[in-house]
Order: sequence, then C-alpha cells, then structure tokens
Amino acid sequence: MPLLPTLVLLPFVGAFVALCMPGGSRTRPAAAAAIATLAALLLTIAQFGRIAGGEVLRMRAAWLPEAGLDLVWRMDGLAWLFSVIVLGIGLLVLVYARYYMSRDDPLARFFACMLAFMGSMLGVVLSGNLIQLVVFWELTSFTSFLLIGYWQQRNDARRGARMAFTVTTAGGLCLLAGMLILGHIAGSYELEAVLAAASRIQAHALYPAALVLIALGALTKSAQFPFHFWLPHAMAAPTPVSAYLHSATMVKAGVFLLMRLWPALSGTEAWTWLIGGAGLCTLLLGSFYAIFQHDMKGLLAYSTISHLGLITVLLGIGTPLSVIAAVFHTMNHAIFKASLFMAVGIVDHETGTRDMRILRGLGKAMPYTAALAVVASAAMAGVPLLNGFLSKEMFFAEAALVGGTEDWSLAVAATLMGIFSVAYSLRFIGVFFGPLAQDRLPRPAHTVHEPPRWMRFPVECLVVLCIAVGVLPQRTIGDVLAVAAHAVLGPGMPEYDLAIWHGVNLPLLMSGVALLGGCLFYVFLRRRANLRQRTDVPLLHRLKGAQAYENVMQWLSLGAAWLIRWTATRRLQPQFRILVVVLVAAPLLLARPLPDWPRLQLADFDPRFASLWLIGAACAVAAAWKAKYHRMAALVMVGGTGIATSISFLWLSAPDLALTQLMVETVTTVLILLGLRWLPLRRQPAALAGPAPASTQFRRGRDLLLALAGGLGLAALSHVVLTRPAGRSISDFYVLRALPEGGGANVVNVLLVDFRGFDTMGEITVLGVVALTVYALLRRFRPAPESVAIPLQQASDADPAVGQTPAQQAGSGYLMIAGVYMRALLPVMGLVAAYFFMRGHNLPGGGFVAGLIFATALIVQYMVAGTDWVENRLRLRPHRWIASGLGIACGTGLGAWLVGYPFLTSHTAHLTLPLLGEIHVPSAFLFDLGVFLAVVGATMLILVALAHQSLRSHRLPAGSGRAPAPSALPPTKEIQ
Amino acid sequence: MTPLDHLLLAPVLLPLLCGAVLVPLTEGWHRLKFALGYASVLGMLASALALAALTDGGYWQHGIGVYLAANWAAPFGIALVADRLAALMLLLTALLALAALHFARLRWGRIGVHFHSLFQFLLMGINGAFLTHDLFNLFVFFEVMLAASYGLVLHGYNAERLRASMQYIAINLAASLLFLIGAALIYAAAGTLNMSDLAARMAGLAPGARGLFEIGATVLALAFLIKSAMWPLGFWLPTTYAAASPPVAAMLVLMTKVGAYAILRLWLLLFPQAGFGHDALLWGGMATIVFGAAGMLSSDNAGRLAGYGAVVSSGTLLAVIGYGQATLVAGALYYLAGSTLAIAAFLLLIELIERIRTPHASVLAVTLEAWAVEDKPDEPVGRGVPAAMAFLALSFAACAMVIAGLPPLSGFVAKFSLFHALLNPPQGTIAAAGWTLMALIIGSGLVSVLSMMRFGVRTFWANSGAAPPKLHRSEVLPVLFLLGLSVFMTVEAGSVFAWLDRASEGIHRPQDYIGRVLGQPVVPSPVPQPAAAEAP
Amino acid sequence: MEAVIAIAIGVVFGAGIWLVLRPRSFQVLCGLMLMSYAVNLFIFIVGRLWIDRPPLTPAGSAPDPAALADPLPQALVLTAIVIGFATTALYLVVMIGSRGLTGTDHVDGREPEP
Amino acid sequence: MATLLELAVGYALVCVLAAMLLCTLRLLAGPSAHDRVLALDTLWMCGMLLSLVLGIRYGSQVYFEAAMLIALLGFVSTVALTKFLMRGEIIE
Amino acid sequence: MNWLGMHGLDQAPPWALGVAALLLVIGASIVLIGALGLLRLHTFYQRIHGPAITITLGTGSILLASMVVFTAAQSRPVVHELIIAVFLLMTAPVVSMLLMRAAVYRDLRARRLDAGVTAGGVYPAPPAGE
Amino acid sequence: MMRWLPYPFISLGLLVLWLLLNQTVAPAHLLLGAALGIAAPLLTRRLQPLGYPRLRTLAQFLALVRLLAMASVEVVRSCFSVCRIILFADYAGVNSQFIRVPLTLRDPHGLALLSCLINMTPGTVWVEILPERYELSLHVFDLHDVQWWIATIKNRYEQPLIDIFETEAPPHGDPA
Ligand code: NA
Ligand code: NA
Repeated sequence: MPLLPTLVLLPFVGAFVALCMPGGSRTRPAAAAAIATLAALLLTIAQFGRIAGGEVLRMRAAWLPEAGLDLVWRMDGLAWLFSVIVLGIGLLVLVYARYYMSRDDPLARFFACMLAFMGSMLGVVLSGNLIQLVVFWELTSFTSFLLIGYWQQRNDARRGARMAFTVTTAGGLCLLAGMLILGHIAGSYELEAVLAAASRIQAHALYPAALVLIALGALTKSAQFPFHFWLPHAMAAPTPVSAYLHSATMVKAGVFLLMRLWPALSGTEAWTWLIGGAGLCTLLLGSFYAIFQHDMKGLLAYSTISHLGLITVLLGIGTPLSVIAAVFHTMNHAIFKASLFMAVGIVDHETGTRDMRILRGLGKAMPYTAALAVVASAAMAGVPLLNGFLSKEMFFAEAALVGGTEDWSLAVAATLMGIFSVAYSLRFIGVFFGPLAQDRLPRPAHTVHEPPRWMRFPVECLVVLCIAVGVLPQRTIGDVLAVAAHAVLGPGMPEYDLAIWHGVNLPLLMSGVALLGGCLFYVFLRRRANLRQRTDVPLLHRLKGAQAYENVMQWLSLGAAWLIRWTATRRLQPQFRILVVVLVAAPLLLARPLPDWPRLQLADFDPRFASLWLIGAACAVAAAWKAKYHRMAALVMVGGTGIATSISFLWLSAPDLALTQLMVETVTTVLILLGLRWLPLRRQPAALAGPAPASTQFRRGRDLLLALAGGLGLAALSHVVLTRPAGRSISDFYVLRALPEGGGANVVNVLLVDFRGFDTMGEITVLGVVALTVYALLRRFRPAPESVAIPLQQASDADPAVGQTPAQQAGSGYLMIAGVYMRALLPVMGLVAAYFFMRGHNLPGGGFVAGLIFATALIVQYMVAGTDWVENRLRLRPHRWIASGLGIACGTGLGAWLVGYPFLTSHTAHLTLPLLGEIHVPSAFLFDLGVFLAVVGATMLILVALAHQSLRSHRLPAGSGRAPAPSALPPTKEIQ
Repeated sequence: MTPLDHLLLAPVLLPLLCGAVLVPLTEGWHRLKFALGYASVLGMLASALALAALTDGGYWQHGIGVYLAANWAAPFGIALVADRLAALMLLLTALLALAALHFARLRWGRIGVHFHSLFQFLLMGINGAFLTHDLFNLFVFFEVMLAASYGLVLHGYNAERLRASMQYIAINLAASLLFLIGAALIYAAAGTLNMSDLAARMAGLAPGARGLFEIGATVLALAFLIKSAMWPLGFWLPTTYAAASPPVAAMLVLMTKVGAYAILRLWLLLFPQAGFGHDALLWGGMATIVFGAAGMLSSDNAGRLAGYGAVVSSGTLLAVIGYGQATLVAGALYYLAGSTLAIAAFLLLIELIERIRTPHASVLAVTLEAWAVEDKPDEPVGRGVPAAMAFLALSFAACAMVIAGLPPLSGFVAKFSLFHALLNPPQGTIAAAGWTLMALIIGSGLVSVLSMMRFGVRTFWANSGAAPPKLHRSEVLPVLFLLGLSVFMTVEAGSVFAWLDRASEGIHRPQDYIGRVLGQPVVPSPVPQPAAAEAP
Repeated sequence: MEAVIAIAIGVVFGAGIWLVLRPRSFQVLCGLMLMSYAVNLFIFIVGRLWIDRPPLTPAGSAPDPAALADPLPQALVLTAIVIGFATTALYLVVMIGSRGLTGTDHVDGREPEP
Repeated sequence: MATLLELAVGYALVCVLAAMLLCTLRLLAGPSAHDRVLALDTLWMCGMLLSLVLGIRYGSQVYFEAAMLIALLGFVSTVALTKFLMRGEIIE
Repeated sequence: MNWLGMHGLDQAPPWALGVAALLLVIGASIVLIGALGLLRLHTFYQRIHGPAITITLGTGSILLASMVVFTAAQSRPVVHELIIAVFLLMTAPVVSMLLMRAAVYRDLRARRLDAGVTAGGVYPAPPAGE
Repeated sequence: MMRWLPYPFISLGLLVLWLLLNQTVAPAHLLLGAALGIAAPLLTRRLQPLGYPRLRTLAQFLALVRLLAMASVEVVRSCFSVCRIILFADYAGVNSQFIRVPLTLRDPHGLALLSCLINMTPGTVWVEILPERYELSLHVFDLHDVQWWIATIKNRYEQPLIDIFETEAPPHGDPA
C-alpha cells in the first residue's frame, strides 16, 4: 500500500467506521477514531528517519492528465511536521472529547466529522499539487463548517458555522483562482515545478494578481485582519473542536500555505506589504481584543488570531531566520493553545460556564487543572523556560532587525503585542485565583472538582511538552525544526541557535518590558477601566467585522432580490414582450449583411388575391379586437382567416395543405367550442366602457408598436424571400424520384410517408402525446364554479327543448329532422374518408385528411344525440387506435429490416390479380394507415374527453342548486 | 449497412414502441407499466453504451455513424447521426431516465394516467433530438419532447402546476413558431435542411442569401435559447421547475441542455471559423449567470433554487460555447453532464427533504388534496430512521458541492478544467472576456454555496424538531445512483476527459461530417426498379 | 401577388402578437392560432408562389422540377399544421383547467394587483 | 366563344370574391352571434364556389376535392356554432 | 395567354363554351346578389334568405358550368360535380334550420323583440321578468 | 340476402358515389366500392335508430321524381323573386313573417325531405316542428297570403311525401 495516500485515507476510513457505530455509546466511536489516528500517527513518525535524511516522499497517481493534473502526494519536512501536529494533537483531542462530549450528543457524527476534517487537513499538508491542495483546503472548510455547527439547534452555532464557511470558502475560491494563475505562469500545477519557477513567477505580469488571490485564501483561513471576525464566532463549536481546529490545525492551514509557497512568492515588496501588513494589524488588534473578552474561549480565540498574526508577520518579513521563527512558533502555539482550550473545556464542563466575570477561585476546586492552565498561559504570555518564550524571542529579534537602525516601529509593535498578551494571559488565569464565587455559578459549587483522569491527560501531555521544549529546545525539537525549516528554505538555511540564553540583548529587553508592562497594564485596566464589567472594547469598538459580514450578506440578498425584481418577471406578458423585442432586434443586430431590400413591384399585384387577403387580414385584426369580451365572435373571425389561408393554399398549388387546413379548421372550431363551455363568460365591466386610463393606453400603445414591428418584420422577410431568385434546392430530387422510386405521383404525400416518413412518425406521436395529456388532464378536471351548472341556454324556459335529454332532442325534438341528415351522412363521410385515404399517394389526400374526416364524421354523431347515446352503441376505444396507429407505422418501418433495408424504406408490392389486373400496394400505404389510425384515435380522444365533461354536470341531482361546488361533481365518465 | 448500424435507431424506437404499448393500459397495471418502461430505459442505456463504444471504437470512420432512414441518400432523406457527443447525450438521458423512473415507481407513476407513456415519449423526443441530422426533423423531435413534457409537467394536477404550465406551454409554443420561422429561412437561403449539407453549402452562399441565412440562424437560436433559458428568455424555467413533480423536473433539467446541445452542434458545423453570433452568446450567457446567481440568492423555495441553479449552469454552458475556444468544449461537456446529474439529484431530493419540514403524513394528506386525486397512491413504507436524515443531509451536501463547484466532486473538476482551458488558450493571450467569465463562474459558485448553505442550514439544522422522514428504497436509490455517477465522473475524470476530448475534436471537424453524411451510400436495390408505377 | 401575401403574413402575425401580449388566456390562444397561420404561410411561401402547379407528377411524362411547386415546404407545413392543431388543443384544455382551479382566466393564473 | 368563357370565368372570380368581401363585412358587423355564424357559413360556401371557379379557370380536377370537402364538412363547424348558441354546449 | 389551349378546350364545341359562360355569369351574379342580401337586409330573419340563393341556384349554375367545361375539355362525361350537389342537399338544410332556430330562441331569451322574431305571432314574446 | 345486403339502395348509392369520386368503372374500384357500400351501412347500423328510408313501389319512386322536378322549378322561380327583392325592393315593405303549417306527415325521412325542399327553396326557411300541436314553424321572406302558403305546402309537398313514405306497399306490388 502506498504510504501517503494511506495516511490521508486512514482518517476517512476511521470517519466512516465511527459513523457506523451505534448511537448512545461514547467509547466505541471514539475508539474507532483514535485507533485510526494512532495508526496514522505511528506511520508518520516512523518516516522521520527518511525525512531527516533529506528524502522527500512522493507518490503520484494520474487523475486528469489532459490538464496536467495528477494526484501528487508529497511529504517533506514541513509536511511531516504539520502531519505530526495534525495527528498528534488530533489524537489527544479525541481522547479528551471522549470525556468532554455528552452522552446525549450524536457522537458518531462528531467523531466522523473530526476524522474527516483530520483527513482533509492531512490532504492539504501532503498535497504535492496546487489544485489538489485546493481540493483538500475546501474540504477542511466544509468539515469545519459541520463541526462548528455541530450543536445545530443553537442559533450561535449555526451563525458561527455559516460565517466561518462563507469566509473560508470565499477565500478558498480566491485561492483556487490564484493557484490557477500560478500554475498558468509556472506551466504546471506541481508544487515542485512551481517552487522552482520562483523568479519567473515574480517577474510575471500576473504575479500581483496571483499573490493577492493566494493571500486572500491564506488570510481568510488563518483569520487575519480584516477577515479575523469569523474565528470568535466559531467558538460556538464544542471545545474539542476549538482546541483542534481553531488553535492547532485549520487556522494553521493559512500559514502553512504561506510557508509552502514562500520560496515562490516571497521576497518582493508586494509580499512584504501584503502579508506583513495584514499580520501586523492582526497581531495588534487580536491581542488588544483578547484582553476585553469575557468568554474564556473568546479570549483564546483573539489570542489565536494575534499569534497567527505573529506568524504571518514573520513570514512577511521574509528573512530565512524569520521563517524558522515562524515554523517554530507554529509548533509552540499549537501545543500551548490546544492545552489551554482543553483546560477551558474542563472548566466549562465542571462549572457550566466560561464567563470570566463569574468564575473565580477555581484553583481551589481543581488545583491540578489550574496548575496546568497557568503553565500553558505562561507559555502563551512568553514567560521564560516555556516554549512560547523561545519563539517570541526570535520574533522580537526579527522585528527589531527589520527597520534597521532608523525604523523601530515594528519593534514597538512587537513589544506592544507582548504587553497585551501578558495582560490577557493574566486575565485568563485570573479565574483560578481568589475566592470561589459560589452563588453565581450555574452549578452548585461543591460539584466543581477535577475532571476524570483521562480527560486531563491530554492537557498534561501538552503542558509537559511546553516545558520540555522550553527547557531543552534543541534536544526536544531541534531536529524537527531544522528539517521543517529546511523544507521551506532549502539550501539557504541560515545558522541559528535554539538556546534559552543568548545573553542580555534587545529581544530579552523587549521581553522584560512586555512582561512588566503587561502586568502593569492589567492592573491598570482592572483598576481604572472597569475591565471586568465593560461590554465593549475601548477605542476599537466600532470595528465590528461580524456586523460588516452580516451587512454584506444582507446587502447581497437585498441586491439579488432587487436584481431579480428588475431583470426578471414571473408574469407571462412581459416575457412575451421581451421575446418580441428580441425577435425583432436580434436579427437586425447580428445578421451581416442584411439582405437587400427588394423594390415593391406592383406589376404582379393581383386584386383578386388581394381581396382574398383583405378578408383574411380584416378577420385577423377583428379577432384581435374582439377576443377579450366576445370569444365566440373572435373564434368566428379566426375562422375567416382560416378560410383565407386554406383558399390561398389551394390557389397557390398546395391542394394537400388546403384539404388539411380545411379539416383542421373544422375540428379546431369544434374543439374550442367544447372548451368554451367551461370558460365562464367575461362581460365587459361598465366601468371600462369609457376611455381607458393613461396607463392602459400606454400599455396598448406599446403592444401595438411591438405587434407592428413583429408583423412588419415577418412581412419584410417574406417579401425578401419571395423576390429572391430561387436557388439550388434539394426539392428537385423529390419531384424527380417520387413516382419512379417512391411509387406515388403526389410528391407531397411521398415526402410525408417515404422521403421524410421519420417526420411523420414524430408528428403522429405528438398528436398521440397531446391526446394522452388532454385525457389525463381532463380526468382531473375541476371546472370553474361558474360553469359547473348547466348552461344558461338550457335553463331558460323560453326554449321547449330545455327539459329534454340529448336522446329525446335527437329522437323527437328539434334535432329530429336535422338528425336524419346528419346520421345519413355518417356512411357517406366514411366513404369519403376512405376515398381520400386511398388516393393520397397519388393525389391530394392521405392518412391525415382521411383521419380527420373520419373523426369529424363520428363527432357529428356525438353532436346529434349526445355522448351517452353514441357510446351505448359504439365502443370507440381511442387509446387502442392511437396505440395501433403508432404500432403499425413503426412496424411498417421495421418491416424493412426483415429484408435488410433501413427503417422506413418503402417497398411496393406489385400484385397481379385475376379480373382486377395489376395492383400496386406500396408499404407506404400501410404506414399511412398507421397515420390514419393515430389521427382518428388522437382526435377522438381529445374531443370525447372534452365532451365527457358535460356529462358530469348533467348527472348532478336535479335539485342541487344552480352552481354546485366543482368538487361535488361526479367523476368523469371513462372513455371506452 | 450492418446489423450494428440499426443500433442508431434503438434510442428512438424503443421508447416509441414501449410508449405505444403502454397507451392502452390506462388504469391499474402499475407493475406491468413500470416493468415495461424500465425495460425500455434499460434497453436505451444498453444501446447508448453500445453507441458510445462504437463511436469511440473505430467502428465507423471518424467515429461518425450515419443512418439513412427510409434509405434515401443524405440531403434528401432524413439522416440520423451518432458521434461521441450524441452518444454522451444519449447516455446521460438514459442514466437520468433510469433514476427518474425508478424514483417515480412508488408514487408519481401511479398518480393519474399515462405517466409511463408520456415518459417514454419524452425520452423518444429527447433522443431523437440528439440523433437527428435534419433541421426540420429536429423540430419534430423537439415537439415530441415538448408535448410529452407538457403532459408531464401537468402530471399531478394542481393549481400551481397549471399556472406554471400555462406559462411553460405558451412560451414554448411561441418558441416552436420561432423554430419554424428559422428553419424556413434557412431552407430559403440554402435550399436544404440536412445539417451537413448546410455546412457544405455555407461557403457558396451569395451575400444576400448569407444575410437571410444568418437571420434564420438567429431566429432559430432564439428558439434554442428559450429552451436553454438564456436571460432574458428563460423566466419560465424556475417557475416550471418549482411546480413540476420531482421525476419530471429531473428530466426537465436535461431538456434545458438540449437547446445548448443544438446550438453547439449547429454552430460548430455551420460557422466553424466565422463564429457568427458568438459574442451575443457569450455576453448573454454571462448575463444568465448573473441572473441565475441572483435568483439563487433571492429564492426561498427549494424548487426555485434548483431552477436558478439550472439557469446558472445553462448560462455557464452558453457563455463557454460563445467564447468559441475549441479546447473549452471538452470541459463544457463535462460540466454539462455533471451539473445535469447534480441538479436532477437535487430535484429528486427536494421531495424527500420536504418530508422533514412537516411530518410526513400531513404532507401526503395535503398534497393528495392538492392533486385532487381520487386514487390513493401506496403509502411509502420506509421506516423513519436517523440514517434517513444522514442520507438526506449528506446527499444534499453532495448536490450542493457539485452545483456550486466545490471540491471534491465533479462540479469542481468541471470548473477547474474550464479555468485551465481559459487560462491556457492555444493562441496564448487571454481575452478580457475570459477573465470576466472566470470571475463570474467563481462568483456564481460562491453564490451557490451561500444559497445552498442557507437552505441546508434552515432545513437540516434550524429545524431541530423534525422527525426522521420515511424514505423508501426506490426513492433513495436513484439519488444515490446520480450522486454515484458524479463520484464516478470525479474519480475517472482522466478517462472521461480523454473521451470528451476526442468528442470535442470530432465535432470541431465539420469536414468529417460532410464527408461521412453526404457520402453514406444507400442500400442498393436487389433487383432493378420495376417500371414506374402508373400515375392517374 | 408577392407583396400581397407578404403583407397578409405580416398583418396576421402582427394581430397574433398583439393577442399574445394580452392578459386573458383565450386571447393568447387566439393569438397563437393566428401566429401559426402566419408562420405556416411563411414556411409555405419559402417555396415561392406557384399558380396551378401542384406538385403532382404528371402522368406519362417525366416531371419537370422547374415547372412544379416546391413540394418540400408543403410537406413541412403539413406537419406544422398538424402539430399546431395538437398544441392548440392542449393549450385550450390547460386554459379551462387553469380557469377552474385558479378562478381566473388571466394567463398568470392570478389577477394582477391593481 | 373561348374569350367569352375566359371573361365569364374572370367575372365569376370577381363576383365570388366580392361576395366573400360582403360576407366578411357582415361577419365583422354582426350584430348578433348568429349573424356572424351565418356569414361564416356563407363564406365557406363562397370558398367552395371559388375553388370550383378556380378549377374551371385552370382546367384542373384538383380544386374539386377541396370544394367537395367543404360541401360535405363545411356545415360541421356551423352546426357546432349554432348548437353552442342554442344549448351552450355542443355535445351533451 | 391561351389558357384554353392548355386545357384542351380549343377543340370543344363553341356552343358548350357559350353555355358554360352563361351559366357562370348567372351563377356568379346570383352569388353576389345573395351576399348583398346578407349584408343589406334588415333583420337576421331576412338575411338568412340571401345566402339561400347562393347555395341553390348560384352553386347549381357553377356546378353545371364546371360539368360542361370539363366534359367538353376531356371529351367524356364528367359528372362528379353531382356529388357536391348531393352533399349540399344533405347539409345546407341542416345549417339553415338550426341557425334559424338558434336565432329564434336566442332572441326570445334575450327579449330582442325588435329583431323580427315575433313577426307573424308564431313566437309570442315571453313574459317579462324572467 | 337481407342479412348481408340489408340496405341495397344505400349500398348502391354509396357504390355510385365511390365510382363518381374515383371517376372510373374499373373492376377493382367496382369491387372496392361494392365492398365499402355494403360494409359502411352495416358498420354504422347501430347509430341509425330510424334505419334508412326505403322505397317500396315504382309508383312511389315516380312520385318522388315528380315531386323533385316540381320543386326544382319552384326553386328557380323563388330564386329569381328573392333576387328581385334584394336588388330592387324597398326592404321596409318586405313582409317577413313566421307562419304555422299544421302537419300530417309523421315519417322522419319524409319530414327530412320536406325540410330539404323547403329550405332549398329560397324565400322559405324551416324553423322547427312546434311540439304542442305538431305544426311546422316556417319563416317566409316575403309573405303575401298565409293560407296560400299553407295550402301549397300541404298539397304540393306534404301530400306526395305522405304517399311516398307513409303508404304501406301493396302485398303484391312490384318491388322497386
Ligand atoms: Na421508397
Ligand atoms: Na330556403
């Protein structure tokens, strides 16, 4: 098994195992998690020999070779160090969490998330490819989001999680962009290639962009100013999470990244100003803010921000020694801060609060824990003989060096930060001294005592490390530091000395000033500035990052809503308006050259044809005028346009179209009338009879303009098309081959059933689909309450036919005489349908027309005697017609397969029969039969489904009132 | 013509025949209907896989399979063309259909009538649109697809669905008219409808005809852009997605991509160098990204959120196509597949998530009332276990990651590959539009994160009283399946991209299509044609 | 003749657009019907205007493509007519369904705020 | 005689179209719904005659089919419209 | 333009052409008069009588003309125009009787008594206040 | 015979229609037309509650021909008078009225034929049969004499129709 992927995978496996553990147990998921971590830790530690020997472990797997993206695992000294921090502290935190977490919490999820985070963090550390690093980077954001929001029922947890995730993800996306640019400059996303291309990178025009973007990624992750605000809010997480993520690991990812890319990016003015500047601000602000926190975790959070600022400043300074100091302080900070968080957790666990305004004198109740916490705080404050002191000294030294002999500002700032950190450390340990505040604790004071043995154990380990490193730095971690720093600095490693005592020098002086100043400052604050009661931070209380974040989010939402309100609509009419505008504008803007505008030729003006279209156009315009309040008039007028259209088809050599249009006109009229039955009358309100208000007139004017523009556009296009000479087109082929090869003289029909039979198959499918949709819809149809009652015409007793059933009307009522004709027409229409069907291949006609004629013939019978009467005598089963029509059409096409031809290839059988002579039976005939059946079935299904609705209101009990509720209607009759 | 050539037809004929067989089964027979539909989808999946193998395996020259329906040579008859791109889309359709159909098994397939038939016809239309090489035939398949989608969007009749479909249908009817105008203009200008023939005739067009052709192409593009919901033509989309039933909405996601597919295919064939209208596409696409992102931020309803997510993905796709850089296309195709799967999975998930919000039983009761159904679908029989909650949360997170393009799932890979291609153009300089596009894609990703996180937090966290929902295996599996495909695409990104690169190279060589399609011989007649049949 | 049919197409299309922009669903239905007349005519005239030259192969003699109307647009229009009929039916049914459930015949399924 | 017939055909065409125009005027003017329906029906009949005259004009049988179809089925939409006027629904 | 020649009418007997022309002129004139009646007559009940002449004599003449012309042109009896006549005989009465009845009861229901529905007293005005 | 060819006249009529439509007497079409002519009425039988009209005697047939001839003349005459009124009359003086015509004829086919004759005659429109007293409501374009109209319709139209449709065939009459 390849080592490095295994290392990353182990925590994920552990996460999965922990997730599968049954609820209610604390030990089992914790054990699963700890075992996985321990295994990974041991594996890592075992590699130290190879790493210390200068070896870089690598492992490569292909992922996206086209984009030069391989999965590269790479462990050098820096990665090793971070891996050990991640795994070591992780292990301790897991042990601690086993005791800290309550039995009622969903623990499987907790440990799974912790391990998933651990795996992601290891992924960041061990990535040898920039993009891969971003992948794991975002994963740490995501898993930390889950961990911060672990107590999801708490509002502050959700808020903190969202804030942290938003900031770090945004940073992550910037980082991705930066990495992409970096990869673009370096020509590879491989870390080693990028590091090797440092000079090229820094000379490139895109370097500043890449630097800013990467810095944004790092600074957001490491909670640097001005993105620091998320970290205090992330303290809503369970304390083990804070101990792990917000001290030791995740926030270190940012500084890790800066270290990782230090060779490639650092050394420029921009780097120093950007990184150093952000670090400096953070360092001062963080430490100052920390003093004024009341929540112990809040104090630690700001302290963390400040320490990360310190590391960032060191990296920004850019000298090799400062890098060493940065690495060293990273390590030290992880150790003491994790232990401090765990100590806070113990306090919280035992007392039920972390409020330093309440807590007092805990040293008596838990002396052992108090001692540990005091030592760790001392390390944080930089007290000699503890690890924090050493790295802080190195920082002071570098700070003092930066400005040379003129500029001491950085040294002053560093000292100031030292003062502040002493002050907040004092404030922190204040909870252990003094008398025990009995009454204000959430829990009875006598229950406050030392935590379980193993809960304290991780703290002990870390505090021991603090002391060990502080006392014997070279022995304990000298090698590790050297290896890690070497991984960053390479051959340019400077000489440095990890001794405790360097003699009396400037840094020591600064330390002394800081210690003393810190104590004095603390006393001053307590005495004069009402430290324990004040709720805001002096001087800087206006600087509220979280508030700014919330404002930005608010603006974003409002802005988005505003944008949507102004650039979108949910209404149909504006959408159509836009469509028309685009339809007119887009071709004018895009097409080049626009076709020449032909001269209007009046020579071929045919007044007869013109008068035909005078009719059509007048009807269309009148329909537009009438459609709102006079639906039937509009329908009749649209019919007028239909007549003009079909006669035009006839006149202009398209008899097939004329026939089809004629039939469609008829069926459409019937259809719309069937529908109008269910559309309650719309009467023109008397109020609207007068002149319309200005807004309405404006709307109408605008729509009229649009209609004119659209109409003009299509008219112009038509004219252009008509006046251009006809070019070479494929249609000559059809004319030439229709008869000899298609077997039919009617080229249009041969096109439909042979050349383009595939179209026709789709077309009958559309018809069938629509019929099914209509049928399905109407089965659920709830008519408007106003139209549920039988129509007004049938309610007025002016008409003697009012009380008659449809069968009575047709049998003896007013329809008797008309019915004689209409019934006699049925076989005639059938015959005519057969006629048009049979001749379609050679002359105008075909399956469509025939199908529509046949359907009309049946509908006429429905109109005569009503649905019930017809259906008692005729089971139509339109579904079967549709199915068999589609089946026959498709089957005919498939028949060609049997003889080795493509789908739909037509064959003509030439039969010679006695008496009848030779008969040609083209297979297209069978295809057309399918068309016929499908058309009949679909048309009947649509019309009959609509017609059946009337039955429902007629079946209502007689005395049920005039307008029963739609829901009281009987169900639709089944179509058979 | 070999037996394998007939495979080109399978994705169209299988659903057609299956749909036709299902038509007479109006009520009841749920198991039979589901089994038939499922068998057909599995058949489609098999044929799509086979086509993918054939197009990529050197079986056909240039990886282009041509099927001359009715045995008429290419510009005259209707040719179906399968290449790697078509195979990809067919595969995507089949996979999505498998998930949607499976999801519909328990409930949606049983409500009302003809769900299964309409579903099959929808697949027929979509598949036909991917395969056909004829402009008007494309219209016909669009209509088949749309007609079925109208029925499916209305499936489960309630007021909201009716409102949404009124809009959806009206807009798409108008779009169909535009399609017809565009196709007619193109025929008027070039005298042919076969896409390869059009490509071959492009060079010889007179200036006047060229103008006419471009007007036609513009109008046609508007029809496609309405379907792919480009701003300001796509306002119907969020409303429709939010209203449609989950399995249908999942299929609608794919339909949004059909428009982009058609544009990609036609534009690469017809305007390989000139890049007609690319700027409009690019800026329109970018506007769509902004619009979709704003929509995601401002929507409080899961359906609309998903809808705007689809708008963003559509905008990204259109902008990338409009950018007109050949090396971007493979990434665009990967993005298309990934985002389609994720948004579809999200849409399926929404229904399950809704069950957390209110106790399940009342949801069922309320919706039953709203559907106005008389027949009661089977109660989902799954147990309410906490694992169900975990499943929902994790699946939601996975969907959100893919939609937002967060690592490590396919959404990230897609965006990375787009960025990589944008940053490393063959000609060396990165256009300003490229930077803008990159910024927009990143920004829209961030916005997606924010909106999805807000929705997730509200749903899964702020709603602590939620009882564990009852889920059924048939509802869980499709979601897992779709997410599994995302994972597969991520893990196997290398080989997927290799395939997509070949696909992209293929569609950038119009000459291959012209040669293959117009050169495809018809099956010769075994005997000389008998004397012409007598005309009256 | 050309000018006449062009103007006719424009007028019918314009009337259709006007109706489609109206708020009532029946108006939109009529608009879509009118627009589809116009579009059908438009596809049809793409094959140019021919009088008394229906694309029927004459008996006994070889057909002359230059002397017959273009059959292809006619076949396309036929398909378009049928599909137009189907979609009209669908829109109609959705229209009455929406009127029933939403209580208004406004295209948006709700009356606009005054 | 031939010229006479030609002239007669031209006259017939003009007359039928003029008749259609008059029908359209009635269709637009109404005033009642049944007036419009009557006008539409007459328009159909004139359309039928127009196609017959065109058939004579161009000496082609093709036009006959359309005329026949109108004669046989043109009444269906009129009957539907009248039934709607009379009963409020066309299929009970 | 010799369109007669194109359709083989140049061989036809001149008297046939003359008869056809006469029939056409009569038929077309009647059609126009019928439409004029439709437009100009005062009430619906009068107007419906206008198109009646269109359908009967107008159509009959034109159908006869068509028969004569095609018989002359093709030198064989062409009588299929009779089909149209038969169809009209079967459909036209239905249209006029239903339309008339619809008008009567619509007018009665709406109490539009000035429209002529009460002329002759067959249909008395319905009691007011319905 | 009656079983397979129950409606010989209708079938014959449909065959003639078929042949006229196809303008041919080719054997194939004869066969097809006959098949359709026989099948169509059979298939639609259930939708024909009144069956098809039958003529039983030659006399009836001749009476029908006479009636039709007489009606045709009347049609032409009325047509010209309507034309005259439309073109030249003062519309205010046109006396358009509804009249009642009491009917004796009960056979629906006979009534249908009567309505056809009346409606095809310009100037008269059949409105309906008023149910209460079985009177025909008739609209006359230009009414001069109510009694003349009633007498004309009853004598010239209704009586022949009664003879044709409501007279049982004599037991040994020659079948037509
Ligand atoms: Na063939
Ligand atoms: Na009459």
